[in-house]
Formats: sequence, C-alpha cells, structure tokens
Amino acid sequence: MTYAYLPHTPADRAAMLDTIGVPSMDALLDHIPKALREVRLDLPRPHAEAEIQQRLARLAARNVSTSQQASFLGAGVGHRYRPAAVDQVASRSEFYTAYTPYQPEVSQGTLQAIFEFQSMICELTGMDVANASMYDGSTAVAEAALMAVRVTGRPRVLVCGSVHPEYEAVTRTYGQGPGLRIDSLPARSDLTDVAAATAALTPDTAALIVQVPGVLGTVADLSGLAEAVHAAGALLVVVADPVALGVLEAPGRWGADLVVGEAQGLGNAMSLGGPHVGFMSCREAHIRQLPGRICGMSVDAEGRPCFTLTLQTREQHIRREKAASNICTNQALNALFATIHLALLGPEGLREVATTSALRAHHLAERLIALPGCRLANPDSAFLNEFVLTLPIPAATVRDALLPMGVLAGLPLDTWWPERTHDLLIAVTEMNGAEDLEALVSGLTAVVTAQGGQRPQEALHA
Amino acid sequence: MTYAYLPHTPADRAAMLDTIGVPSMDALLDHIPKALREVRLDLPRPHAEAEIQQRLARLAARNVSTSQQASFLGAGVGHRYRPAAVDQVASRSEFYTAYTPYQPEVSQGTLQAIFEFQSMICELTGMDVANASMYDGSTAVAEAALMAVRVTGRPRVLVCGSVHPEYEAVTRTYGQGPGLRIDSLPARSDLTDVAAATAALTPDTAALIVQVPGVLGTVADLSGLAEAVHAAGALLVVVADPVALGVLEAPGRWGADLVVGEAQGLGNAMSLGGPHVGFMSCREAHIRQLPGRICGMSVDAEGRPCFTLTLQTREQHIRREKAASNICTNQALNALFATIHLALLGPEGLREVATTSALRAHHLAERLIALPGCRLANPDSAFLNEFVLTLPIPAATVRDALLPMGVLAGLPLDTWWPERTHDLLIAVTEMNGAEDLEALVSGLTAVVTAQGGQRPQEALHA
Amino acid sequence: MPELLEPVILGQGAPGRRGVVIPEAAVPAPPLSAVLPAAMLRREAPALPQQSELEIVRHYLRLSQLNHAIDKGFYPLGSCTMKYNPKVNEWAARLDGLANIHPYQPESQLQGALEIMYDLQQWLCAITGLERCSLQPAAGAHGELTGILMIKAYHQHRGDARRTRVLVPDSAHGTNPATAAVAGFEVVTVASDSRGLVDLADLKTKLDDRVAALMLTNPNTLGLFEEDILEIQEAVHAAGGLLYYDGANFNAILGTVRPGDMGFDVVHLNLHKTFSTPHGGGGPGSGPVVVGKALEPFLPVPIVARDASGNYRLDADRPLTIGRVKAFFGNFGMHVRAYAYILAHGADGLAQVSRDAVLNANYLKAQLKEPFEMPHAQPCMHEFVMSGSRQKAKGCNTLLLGKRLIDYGIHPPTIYFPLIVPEAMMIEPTETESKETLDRFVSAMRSIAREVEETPAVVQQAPHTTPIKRVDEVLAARKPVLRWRA
Amino acid sequence: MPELLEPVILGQGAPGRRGVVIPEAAVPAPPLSAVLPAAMLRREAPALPQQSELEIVRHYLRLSQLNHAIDKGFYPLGSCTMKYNPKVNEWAARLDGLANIHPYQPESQLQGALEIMYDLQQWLCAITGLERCSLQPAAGAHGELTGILMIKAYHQHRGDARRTRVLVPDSAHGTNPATAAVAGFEVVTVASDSRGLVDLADLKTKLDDRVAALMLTNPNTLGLFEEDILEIQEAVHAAGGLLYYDGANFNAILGTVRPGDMGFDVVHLNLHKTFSTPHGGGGPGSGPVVVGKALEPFLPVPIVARDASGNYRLDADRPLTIGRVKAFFGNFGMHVRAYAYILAHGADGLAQVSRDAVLNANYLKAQLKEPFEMPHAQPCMHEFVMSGSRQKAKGCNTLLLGKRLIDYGIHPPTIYFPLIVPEAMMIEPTETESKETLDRFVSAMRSIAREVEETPAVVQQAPHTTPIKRVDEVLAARKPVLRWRA
Ligand SMILES: Cc1ncc(COP(=O)(O)O)c(C=O)c1O
Ligand SMILES: Cc1ncc(COP(=O)(O)O)c(C=O)c1O
Repeated sequence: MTYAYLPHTPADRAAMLDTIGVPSMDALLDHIPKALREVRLDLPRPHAEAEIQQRLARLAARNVSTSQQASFLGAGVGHRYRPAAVDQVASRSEFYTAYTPYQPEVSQGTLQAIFEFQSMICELTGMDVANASMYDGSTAVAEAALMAVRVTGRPRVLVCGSVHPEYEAVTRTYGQGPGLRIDSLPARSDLTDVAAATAALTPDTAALIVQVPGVLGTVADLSGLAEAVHAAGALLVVVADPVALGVLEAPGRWGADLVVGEAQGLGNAMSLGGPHVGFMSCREAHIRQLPGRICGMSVDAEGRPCFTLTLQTREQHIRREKAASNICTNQALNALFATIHLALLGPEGLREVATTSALRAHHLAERLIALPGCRLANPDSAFLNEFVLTLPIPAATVRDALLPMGVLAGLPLDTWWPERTHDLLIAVTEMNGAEDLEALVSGLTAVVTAQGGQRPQEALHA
Repeated sequence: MTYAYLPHTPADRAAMLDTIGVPSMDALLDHIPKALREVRLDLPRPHAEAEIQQRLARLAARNVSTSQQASFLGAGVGHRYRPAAVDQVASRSEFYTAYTPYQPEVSQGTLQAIFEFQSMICELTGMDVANASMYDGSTAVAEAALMAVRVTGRPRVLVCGSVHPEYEAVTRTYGQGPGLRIDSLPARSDLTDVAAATAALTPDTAALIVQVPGVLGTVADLSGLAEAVHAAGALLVVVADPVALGVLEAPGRWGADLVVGEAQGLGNAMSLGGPHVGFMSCREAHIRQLPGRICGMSVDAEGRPCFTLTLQTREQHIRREKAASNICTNQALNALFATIHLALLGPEGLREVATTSALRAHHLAERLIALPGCRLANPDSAFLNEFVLTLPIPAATVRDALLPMGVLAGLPLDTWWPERTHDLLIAVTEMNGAEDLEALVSGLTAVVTAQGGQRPQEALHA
Repeated sequence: MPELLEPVILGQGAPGRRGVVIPEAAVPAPPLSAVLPAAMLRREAPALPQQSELEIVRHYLRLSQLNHAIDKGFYPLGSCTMKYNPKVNEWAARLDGLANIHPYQPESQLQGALEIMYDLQQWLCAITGLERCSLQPAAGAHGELTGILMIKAYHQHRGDARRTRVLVPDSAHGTNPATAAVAGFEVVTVASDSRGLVDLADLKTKLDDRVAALMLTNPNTLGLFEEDILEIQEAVHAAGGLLYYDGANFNAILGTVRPGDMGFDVVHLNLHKTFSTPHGGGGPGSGPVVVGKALEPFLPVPIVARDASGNYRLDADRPLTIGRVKAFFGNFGMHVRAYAYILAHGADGLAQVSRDAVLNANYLKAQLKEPFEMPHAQPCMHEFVMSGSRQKAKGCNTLLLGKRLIDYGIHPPTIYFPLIVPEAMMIEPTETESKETLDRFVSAMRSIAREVEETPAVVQQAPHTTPIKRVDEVLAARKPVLRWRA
Repeated sequence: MPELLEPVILGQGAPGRRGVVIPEAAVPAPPLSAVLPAAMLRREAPALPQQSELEIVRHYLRLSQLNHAIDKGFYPLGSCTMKYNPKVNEWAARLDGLANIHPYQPESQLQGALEIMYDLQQWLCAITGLERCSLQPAAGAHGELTGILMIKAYHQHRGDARRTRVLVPDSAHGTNPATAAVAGFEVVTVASDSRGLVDLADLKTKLDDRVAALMLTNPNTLGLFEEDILEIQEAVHAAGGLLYYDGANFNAILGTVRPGDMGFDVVHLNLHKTFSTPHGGGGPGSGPVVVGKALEPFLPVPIVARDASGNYRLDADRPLTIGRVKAFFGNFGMHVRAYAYILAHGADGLAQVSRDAVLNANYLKAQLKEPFEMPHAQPCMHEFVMSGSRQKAKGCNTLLLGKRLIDYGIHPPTIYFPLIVPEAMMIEPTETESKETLDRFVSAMRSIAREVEETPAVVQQAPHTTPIKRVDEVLAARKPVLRWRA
C-alpha cells in the first residue's frame, strides 16, 4: 500500500538502514520488550484521498448546519458573519504550519500578529496587557480565578449568576487543584445586584467574577461594583464579549482588574464548540502572574525594531512546578482569525455589528411578547442581543416544533437549570435578516396560538 | 455608502484634487461631451458582503451539482478527482493576483510553473515544444487548423468524425477569417478508418485533424495514418486527452505534427464549461508558427539559471497584424492547477486514474448490454472510458427518468446529432465507485424493462 | 556556477513515491492490452515527478514566494487594470453548486447558474448602453475576434463584399491589428494627432466603402478620452462602416459614460480588468461581447434567455449567428466573480470606481510631471503615459527605471507601449489603491529620478533586492530551451 | 534608524475606510442609549485599524512571508513532531456541515459530528490499548491536568488522602511538574541514570504511600525508550500509585507499541503532534485523554455514547466525573482532522509512520555522531538529543548553531531542553521528510561544524539571510513593550 505522506521507498529504507549499520528496522526496536511489540489495531483500512473526501462529505451532510436554517442560538457561541478574507489570509501555509515562535528571526509574522492581537484586546477591554491567547472563555475564567488566588493569597472566589454555567463548572474543576472554594450569587439568575454582590464579599474572597452581557443577555449597571470589591481587598474579574465591547464601556474604565472571555465571535467558525479562542488581560501590576505566552517588542543586531516572546520566566518550560500555569500550546491560529477579523471591521464595523444585533434583538423581543402567553423573563433588565422569553408551554417543545420549519428558536434553559422549563434564551446577530425574524415570529405564533386547543404538532400540519 | 474596495475618504479626495489643482472631480471629466455623462444604470443596489454570500449561496443551491448525484457525463469535460492540495496551493495570492510575467526578476514563480507545464505536456504528448496555454480544447484545435494553413500554405482542413462537434464548430467560426474550408469525414460517426481518411486527402489539405480517444470514446488503431498524411503533404493534428495519455501512446511517437486538446481534467473544476485550459504542442520545426506565450530558460547577471518569456516576436504585442495569433490573456492559473495535479499524480498515479476509469467503463458496459434492447453503438471499436449505449427507447427519456433517482446517466446524442435519438454517451471515471455503477444499472434496468408494458415514468412509481 | 533557485520538479523524487493515492478500480481487471489496440498502448511512462504531497506543496509554495502580486504590493501595470481581487468572489466561485456542474446537465439542474449568466448579460447591457450580450469569449482578444467576425458577417449578409479593411489607430493594442488580420481583413492604421487623439482629418481620408469598421479604445491607450468620438462615430457610420469598442480601458468610464451612447456598435469587456476577476499569472480572463441592434442577429450561440414563466434556457436558435467561438458557455467561473463584484457596488459604487481611478491617475501625473517627460499635458483618464527619454539621455532608459522600481517593492508599469511614445511608461494605479500607496509611489519615482542624476549605476544594475538579478532575454531567444529533458 | 519591516496595523488608515461592509439592521433603530444603562455605554472607540480590504490582506500576507513553516522547509523541532499537515484535512474541517454547527443544537441535528467524535474515541482506545476516551481537553497540558485531577479524584474516592505527591523524571517537559503543581500536588523529581533512562533505584526510594502517580514520557524526552517500563509499572502499582503517560512522544511507537500494554492507567495524546493537526503558530491543539478501567468513572463529561439503535448522544450522567475541563466538547475541528488522518493510514499505515520516524532519527544520529557530542550511544527512537558542548568550547554554543542553521533554510531544532543535557539540541525529523531532505540536513550540520572550526564569526553573527538579524531578548524582558499605544 502506498501513502501520500510517507516518502520512503523500499530502496530508501534499505540505504538508510545500511548507513545506520543495522540489518533491519526490528534491530532498531529490539531493546523494546518483545511482548509489547505484538500489536494488531482494530482500525479502518487505509483510505485513498477521494474516499476520505466522500466519507467526510457524507458525515457533514448528516448534520444540519446553521446555514440551512434560521438560527437564534447564542449562549457563549457567536453565530457571526465571517468576511471571506479572514479564512483566505489566516489559512496561508506560513501561518498554520508554523509552531510557537521560539526563533524570532524566522517567525516575525506570527510574533507581530500576536502583538497586534494583544494590542486589540487591550484596546477593547481598556486593560494594560493581554496574553497571546487561552484555550477558550471557560479556561480563561478558571485561570483568572487561580490568578486572583495567587495575587491575593485568598482561597475563595465569588461567581455571579451572570457567568456562563459551563464557565463556572470549569472553574470548579480547576479549583480542585488549589482547593479553591467557589460561592455563586445568586444561583441561576442573571440579575447582578451590586448591593447583593457587595454583601456576599468576605475577607477570604480573592475575586468577584461578573459577566457583561450576562449569560442570559442582561446588561446590568455595575457602577460602584469595583469600588466595593476593591474595598473588600478582592479583585474584580469581568467576563466580556469582545463584539459587545463595540458599544459597551471598556471594563478597564470601570475598575476591572482582569478582563477575560471568548473571542470566537471574531472571525472563527462555531465548529461544534472548538477550537475557539480565550483572551486574558490584566493591569500592569499583575503582569508577572499572567499565565500564557506574551509577545513584546525588541530590536535586532542592526537596531531594527522587531518582536519576540518575552517574560518567559513565568512559563512552564522555565519555572516548571513554580509556573503561573501549565499552558504550552494555546489557540494561536484562532487568535489570528480574530485579529484579521477585527482589522477588517475596524471600530465602526465592530460598532455596527453590535448595534445591528442589538436593534434586531429588541425589535424581535417586542414582536414576541405580543404573542399570547409570552413575556420577557427579565422585563426590567436592559439587554444587548440576547434575551430570555418565557413561554406558555415548555421551551424544548417549542424548539422541537420549529425545527421542521427550518428555525433553531434558541436554547431551552432547562439545558442548564432543570426547573426553568418554560424559558427560551434567544440570540440575534447580524446574520439574522428580516426573513429569519419572520420565520421565528410566524413559527412561534403557530405553536403558541395552537396550544389553546390542539397540541402544537397538530397545529403545524393543520 | 461605504465600499470595502474603495479606500478614499472625502478628505483623501479633497486633498488629491487640491494637489492636481482642480476644484472638483467633474473638472477632470469636463472634456467629455456633457450628454455622454448623464447616465443612470439599472443595476441592483450595493450589497454588503454577507448579502452577497447569501444571494450566491442560494443561486448555487438552485443547481444540482455532480457531488449530489452519480454522474456519467463526460463528452469533453472531465468529472475527475481533484486532490485537496491542488486548490490550496494554486490559490495562493502570489499565483492568482499576479499577471503575465513580463518582468522575470519578480515573476520566477509563475515562469517556472509555466516551464514545468510546457515540459509535462511534452512528456505526455511526445512533442518537442508546448506553449503556456490556450483558452480551451476547442480554440486550440481552431488555432492548430490556422497554424497548419500558415505552415503549408494550403486552404483546406480535413476533420475526422472523432473530433468533438463543438471543437469542429469553433474551427469553422475561426475559419471564416482566412476563408478556411473544412471537410468532415465521415459525418457524425466516430469511426476513424485510416484508408477512408487517406482517400479524402487532397493537394489542398493543410491538415488532417483526428481525436484519440474519439468524442464517442473509441480508440482506433491509427498505424499508418501519419505516413499517409505526410505523403499527401499535409500535417497530422491529434486532439488528445492528457489523462488518457497515461495509458495511450504519445502521439509524437506515431507521427503527429501537432498535439492539442483540453487539460481541464487535470485538477480543474468543471465550472459549467469554463475556465478550462487548452494545450498546444508541436515539432521543433514549427516553433515560430506556434501561437501563444512561451517560457524558456536563460541566465541572470550573476550567471544563475532562470526563466523568462521568450520568442515574443511571434506574439501580437510585437508582430501586431503579422502575429501568429491574437491571443494575449490565456488560461495561466488553470494551467497551474493542471501542473500541480500532474506533479501529485506522477506517472503511476496518472496511469492508475486512466486504468481505473477504463476498467470501470468496460465492466459497466458489459452489465448494461445484458439489459433487454441495449447494445453498444460501436461493438467492434475499442474504447477507453467512454462508450455509446444504444437504447430501446429515446436516450433523453431515459436520462430524464433517472434524474429523480440521483443519476446523471450520460449525454443523449441527439444533443449533437438530432437523428441519434436512441444513443446515450456514458463516461466512467475514478469518481464513479461501485455505488454509482449500481445506481446506473438498477436505474436503467427499471426504465428499460418497464418499457415493455408501461411508459417508463409509470414503471418508476409502480 | 549558481543553481536554479528551485530545481525543476520534473525528474525529482524516486519511483514509488506518491503525492496522492487513487482508489482501486474494484472491478474485474483484465489487462488494458486486451481491450485496446496494441499500437496505441503507451510504451514509456512520461517523466513526471514522483514525490510525496509535502515535497510538491513545498516546491510550489517556494515558487509562489518569488512572485510580486497585487495582494503583496502596488502593481500599476498600465492597460491591465490590476485592481484588488475581492476574496468573497473567490469563495463564491468555489461553491459546490457553481464549481461542480457540467455544461451538459439538463437545464432543469442549472437554473441557478443560468440565472447568474442571464443577470450578468442584462447588467453588462445596462452598463454599456447596448442591447444583447454574449458571455462566450474567453478573454479580450477572443471578444475582439468575435466582434470583428460579427462585423464581417453583417457586411456579407448585406451583400457588401467590398468592405475588406479595418481601420486601427496607431496607438491601438497589438491584439486589435492581430484580430483584424486573423479575421481576414486588411489593417489600415489611422494616425494620432498632437493631442494624442485620433487625427480626424487622417481618419476621414481613409473612410470609404472598403472600410468594414474602425476599432477604437476610449479612453485610448495614452489614457486620453477621444473627445471627438461623436464626430468620429458619425463619419464611420456615414461611410457605411461599424464602430468597435475595445473595452480594456473601460475602468475609466465604468458607470459614468456608456459606449452605446457614444455610438459604438459592438463592445468587448475584460472581466479580468474592469470587473476584478483575478489575472491569475496571465489568465483566465473573460471577454463578454455586447452589441447594438445591427449586430444582434450575428451573436455566437447559445445566449441565455428567460421564458415567460421565469425559467432560464440556452437559446441556440439564431439562424444568422457566426456560430460558436468556444466550446460550452464561456468562462463561467469569471461570470460568477463579476456578478459578485457588480452586486458589491451597484450603480453608484461602479461610478465611484471609475471616478477614483481617474482621480488616482491624475494625482500621480500631476506630481511626476516635473521630473519626467509628459507627452500630453491635458488631464488623463484612468492611466497616463509618460516618457523616460530625459532619463535615457543620462544612461537610464525606461527598462532600467522599471527595474529600479522593483527595489522599492513596486511592480514596474507597462513599458514601451503604446509604440507612438518613445521610452513609454504607462501607469494605471486603479481605484483600489490608497493615497498613502500613491504617495509612496511618487516618492519612489522621484527618488529614482534623483538616482539617475546622482548615482546612475544603482539604476543601471537594478534590481538589487530580487532573488535573481537582471535576466538575459537575448540569450533565451537565441538558444531556446523550452522544456525540461530527462 | 531602521524601521519595523511592516508597520503595526493598529493606528493605520483613516476614519471612513472600511475592510468589510455590514448589512443594515433594517429594523426600527432607537438609539442604544435608550435601551442600555448610560454608565455601560462606550465613550471612546477602540483604536482599531481603518483600512480597505486590500490593505489588510497585504499587511498579513507580507507578515506571513516572514515565517518559516513546515510547508516551506525542514522543521525538526524536537518534541513537537512537526510532521506534514495533509491538505484534505483542512478541506474536511471547513465543510459547512462540520464548521457551521453550534454545540447546543439538538443531537438529532448533530449525528454526523457525534459519529466522528465517537469513532475517534474508539480508535484512540484501540491505538493506546486503553478503555475509554474523552476528547474534551484542548491541548497536551490540558490533558495532563485532566489526567492528574482524575488521579486525585481516584485516590480521594478511595479515602486515600495521604497521596499528595507526584513523581516526575528530571528529563520531563515543563508542563508535567507545572500540571502536578496546579493540581495541588507536591512534585518529586526522579533522577535519570547514565543510560538517560529513569533510575530504577532512585524511583524505588521515592515510591511510598504518599505517591499518587508517576508521570512518564515513553520514549522519554531524550528520545530513548524506557526499557524497564514493565518493572517501573509494577513498582508504581505495588506502591498504590498510578502511571500517567505523556503522549507528546507517541509518534515513536504509534501503531507499534501501546501504553495500555505497558501498564499505564491514563494517557494524553497531542493530536497536533502525532495525528498531524496543524501547529497553527502555537495552536490550536487537542489533548484527548484515554484511561483504563480504574480511572474510567472520573472522566470529564460529556462523553459521546452510541445507543442500541445506532444513534449518537452526549452522556453526562457520570456521577464520579471530575466535571468539565472546558466548555462544550473539545476542539472538534482537530477531531475532524485526526479522523481523516487515521482514515488515510489504517493500522498498517500508522505502524509505518512510527517506523519511518524512528528510521529517520537514527539515520541523522548515525551521521552526526562524529562532529557532535552524543550523550547516549544506543539507538534512539523518533528523536535524539545531541550536545553543542564541543562547539561551545570553540565559541559557538547551541543557540548560535541553531541561528546558523536558519541560513541553510532549516528551522533550528529544540534547544536547551531537556535540561539534563548541557547545550542540548533535540532533533525530531518525523516520518514525512524524504531521504534527500535528511541528507541536506546532515551536510548543513557538518558544514556548520566546519565553520565553527574555520570561520567561527560566520556562526557567531548568524543568521545572515533573514529579514531581521539576531534579536535582543534581554531588552524585551527588561523594558517590556507588550502592546501598541495610540
Ligand atoms: C488595450 C488592450 N486591448 C486588448 C487587450 C487584450 O485583452 P486580453 O488580454 O484579455 O485578451 C489588452 C490586454 O492587456 C489591452 O490592454
Ligand atoms: C514532552 C511534552 N509534553 C507535553 C507537552 C505539552 O503539550 P501541549 O503543547 O499540547 O500543551 C509538550 C509540548 O510541546 C511536550 O513536548
């Protein structure tokens, strides 16, 4: 059998064994206990490239992609428009087949792109420094909690209800390491009440973690929160959506010590949840505790400004068990997608994406609450482009009823919290044009109005 | 309205007009008669990129692609496997956003790729020299006819029945220029009988044009043809399929003076018939009459070997009305796709593609002629991977009946020759695995056996 | 002796190495010799490369990095309209439903593709102010041949056999006279006057009943608008001739002026110039032809038509057609890209394209007037031609000025065309270049002009920064090596 | 003073320029201030670039050309397995049905994706000889954390609170001790013996009831197979500890030897090393974790399961799970590429991959023995570590040898790791490199060794051929400039 990725011919192998001075390949392996070398793997036969394409095309066709339906699913994964130039430039071999830029003289391309990513994250968040990237939003929040523990020497972390439940779960798992104790406030509701949060702070609290917009879309007025947190000797960690920062104030301007989050919505495919790209930014004072790689400026032997990885003494390959974090490979290429995406959008484009999404969400919300039995779960909370609609019948039933109409209505909240059966989290973006909005409104109308007499499914086929 | 491809801001324009020393844009255009400048174009409004993607995705979805069905359509367009590396390398910006390599010092990439294309075409055809590319197979054949007229000074060209009818039609249109007279032999049949062809030669014949494999798939034994043509003072022009040359003898070895044809089947998308890539190769003696661009080797000022466009004195930008041809822009990028494709296949890969296609075609033919009322139109002719099946009912009816089963059965020959209503041209390639063959056999069986009692359509839904 | 920067791929590798693995035939496999005539069986394998996928990818990636390209830097190649090639157009052309469709599929399976072609035909008629469009020609020169053969058929159809001549301005691109000759016409050159425009008097002397047509580029290849166009069209038509429009310079008047309104009977457009489809290292292009009423019957077949119920079909039932100029329906991939390009602009956007193209050209001309010889003082359109004659006098001709520009990271302009300007240098910036890029170009040209004065050797031995130095073009023609041999 | 090769993109351009046009909201548009708390509204726009699409494309294309990369040339970075990244894998990951799917879509709409994850879980179990697999970890280090936290949960579940230590060989990669520390363990280092392998005697002295686990890489980071592995696993298990396998070097034994057979309880694999998913300039990767029976209950949730009727679903009903280590289901894009990679090879192909990797490493080691110090004479596996100590004595340390290799078009190997070899140079060729490339590497290294003897200055001032010369890494750390400022 020949393989397209194995260049050696029998003649090559014979000549090489001869140069090494061994009679056969087995001679090179005979120091490995024989019993370990009798292996028969139960794997598919080798496939020609055309067969690989056919098999994967069929597997892909057995999924229903968001391009084949009107999708209102958000909840931490951005259904965002990706300009064609992003993938075509970021997917140049020189970017995706290089590795971590250990040798600056032959990796200025990767290094400058990392420097630009770090700079853009600082511009959006209002912070002093950002690292090259984290795995995703969830691990960025977990690492922020561990960092706060290191910086303050305190063992507890206060997680607001606005934080994505999977982010909190990951932070709990990471917390098993240093025995971090997590207090959540208030359980399962998105409302962030500054007073309630302040009251929950203790002398053991290393950090308060708040998400804006919250996982249920709300944008609370957090004026005074930072002052209260700092007064209690803790750090304020803000989980932000970089697209929302096109219209929302930079957390660095209202007292955040650490701003982290998920940047997948900037030019990266949803790809079933990964690879995405986490970002992490902090104040000048905490740079030495910031995990992950960092790129900085320097000069070469001829005095030419250039870039290089720096402050590596924080990292695992130097500090080993004293390292701030164990992260080595990160999400470099996905950070590049986000960087090129932001460069194309510019300040005005980013603002327009956030504004268009918000305006469409508010317009949709108004039309949906006009439906019988439908209301906003948090009518008094401001929101940006995601909101929770409370329905007269279970949200999962509604979601399933709309699938055949080509509508992904949103996330039934009992996915996270079993008791919230009648709540549907709806996200609206620049991808949802008038046709999408009409499809959701008419779909919901059919299902909700029908619930009077027939079961929803019957109504559909009437 | 802002545009992503127009960088000028109002401030830019004002500053530039100021530097030019004119008050406004209109001042730069006022030497154009005023009446010509009142123009209102009836065109769609400007679209944002996301809207362009949506509109084109919908238009694409309104076609049924060959990937969605078992396709047996050939007839001059190759339904061939395209290795993923071809598009990913040929579509690098440095290849597709450059133009004709007029300045060798900044276009060695394009020039060496052209040199390698020319060399590969010579290796396949057995000829001495090949040009950089022609528009497609049809115009390559037409230019070969005009070249033969120039070389021999004779006014007539003899086109065998094996030549693709659209190639002959294009040659007729080109022939209107120099008043070329075309004799076709024999009308509308693929059989190339050396004796009959020899007999049809006249002292006015500039060239005999023969296609191998013929448009109906046959591979005639053309031994002796070249000798006869040369004896009559004419040139032998062979229209070849480069994939078939993986197993068929190089025409240069059996006396061809000119070998031309279509190389789309090497790594290029079918793309509804274009852009494809014609190739044209000839003997050393006729180089000065060969149309199109040619790349040759040279050395630079430091003696380093390199490449440059050469023999440009034949071309229109120098010879103007005395030029061999008026071609300027050619199919350079499609030639690059073919070059990288051939480099990946290598001699063995090309042979395997041709062999796999031929073996599957012969296997399919055997199974189809077992069906009631079905026989080969040319039972005594050898064929490679295309053959004509004569059916008991009109071929167009059969084709239409199989469409809903996801089978593109082939080309009904009344598309070209109205009288051949019951003939279906079937092409088989490495893309048609066992499933495809089964789908065609069972589809034809259903249609053909049903024709006894019910009309085919009824049979289908019985 | 230095070696090739990158070895030629043929002859590389070793037997048994494979860049791609092909599926088994998976059917009974008699030897091909049993089914094919022995004489026609290949005896010797072609000496193609035998390398792994990695080696092939590396070879062509390294070759690509030797190229200048629009996506890398400024490429002001006159008459080629090297504007930016939008990336969404490349995405569109690769959609399965547009790339993997066969021209002989039944029309019922091609309605999306036919709609694209139909709309593009309509839009190009609107843009040119003419009646019907054929998308079949594969490039500008191919469109010229199509147009001239239609003109020939038009005169023949009227029994007017005397019209054996085509008039071509001395400044015309080489494809014009070549096309006329290939179409069997005698080419008669019309002189340009001191304004760089068609000399009306000379034209009128050459207009008679032997003239089939006048081929014009407007603006002409000096980048100057033929201001007397309305008088010209009147004279040509009065003499019984037709007016052909070479659309290579259409970027100057796109959305602003229409050839139809100027009285042209037939136009070819270059989608790979004006409508941003990529130049591809020399192609593919696309040269649609748009005609007025007079030539409509002679268009090549088929044309895409739309029936009452909104279905699209291929109409080949046109008795007076000149026939096919190309198999199938033209370079459909380029139609898709041009379709997306027009959608991105609409009427106002296209007008802004030509205005900015003219603005950019005049912005450069105004600032280079002083160090370089400008044969024509009046404002230019989308490009201008200046002369390196002053610099040649100091030992640095236009060829060398171009080579030195390479060291500034800029592709040389078109040189030594049109022939009527000595030491010609044709500069076409296009509308997609920013003011900063144009300013860098002006400072580079001024710097080179200074070097010609102060350090001419630097210019004479240019380029210095490229992987290969100046190439000996004479040797390549004297002892041609046009292929690799084992 | 020379400038940056390419200006930083922030601050470039001018207000009003746009790289992409966004669709109108096309709904009633009250000002956002009417719907959002005033305090939370952004006052100052972020200083992002304002350029046309062309300028952005040019900027990042020019940056890309400053990089070395696998697709450009040899990249023998030890312990990183810089093997070829097949192009069909990139095509597959971009399919609409695999790229544009949301993790919260109902399982009925994700059966194709879940089947890919399920099959990959099964195949990785077969390849490692272990029971159950989680694809959730995003990279090797993340897999390590997952494995070590499972070991922690295992001991806690058995009420065995004394096990607070993790043993790590002195040659281990930095992520091993860092992971153990982050997971709350005390790290105890095990010495290597003269063979470069785990010193059995030292190991046995450190094995007691406080040891939760031993973390091992086999072959180890010297590229040498831990021959006493069966004795080691027995000793660790006898002391009540578990055995962790760092899969970074798995390319040496892929398809040939299985960690499960060696007695390992938990393995992490690096899909971006052994299974060819691209390194991406530093990521993304994927670090699936495969476990034996003992640790199965503690795997992160969810795991992809298959019910009787062949439907695939996400199983989160695992009471003893350590919980989530990442939102959603892991780096699915990497699962798709690894899936395609395994399909391309099958069992025999994967065995040939590791054999050729070992053959290539030994082929280089055998020919570089003579000019360079080889700390260990016995055959290596897929990589080997040599020392630049002889060259350092002549004024050219390993850093400089690496910089000089750049001038030969080859990326330097991993340097100064593992720490136990002075002036370490870790060379991992991988199986996708041809004999010709390996021969060119040998001649380059020999040529450099000669230069150290004859013309050391050439090595000391390397690299000479790169657009920037040697970078001052001390300055970067002393006065950190970590972002662009307006
Ligand atoms: C003025 C002019 N006319 C005609 C042509 C021929 O067009 P094409 O190259 O598309 O055949 C060109 C090409 O550069 C040109 O510049
Ligand atoms: C031996 C070893 N272990 C672990 C790791 C960590 O893997 P990752 O970079 O995927 O986190 C590496 C990475 O290079 C390595 O070489």
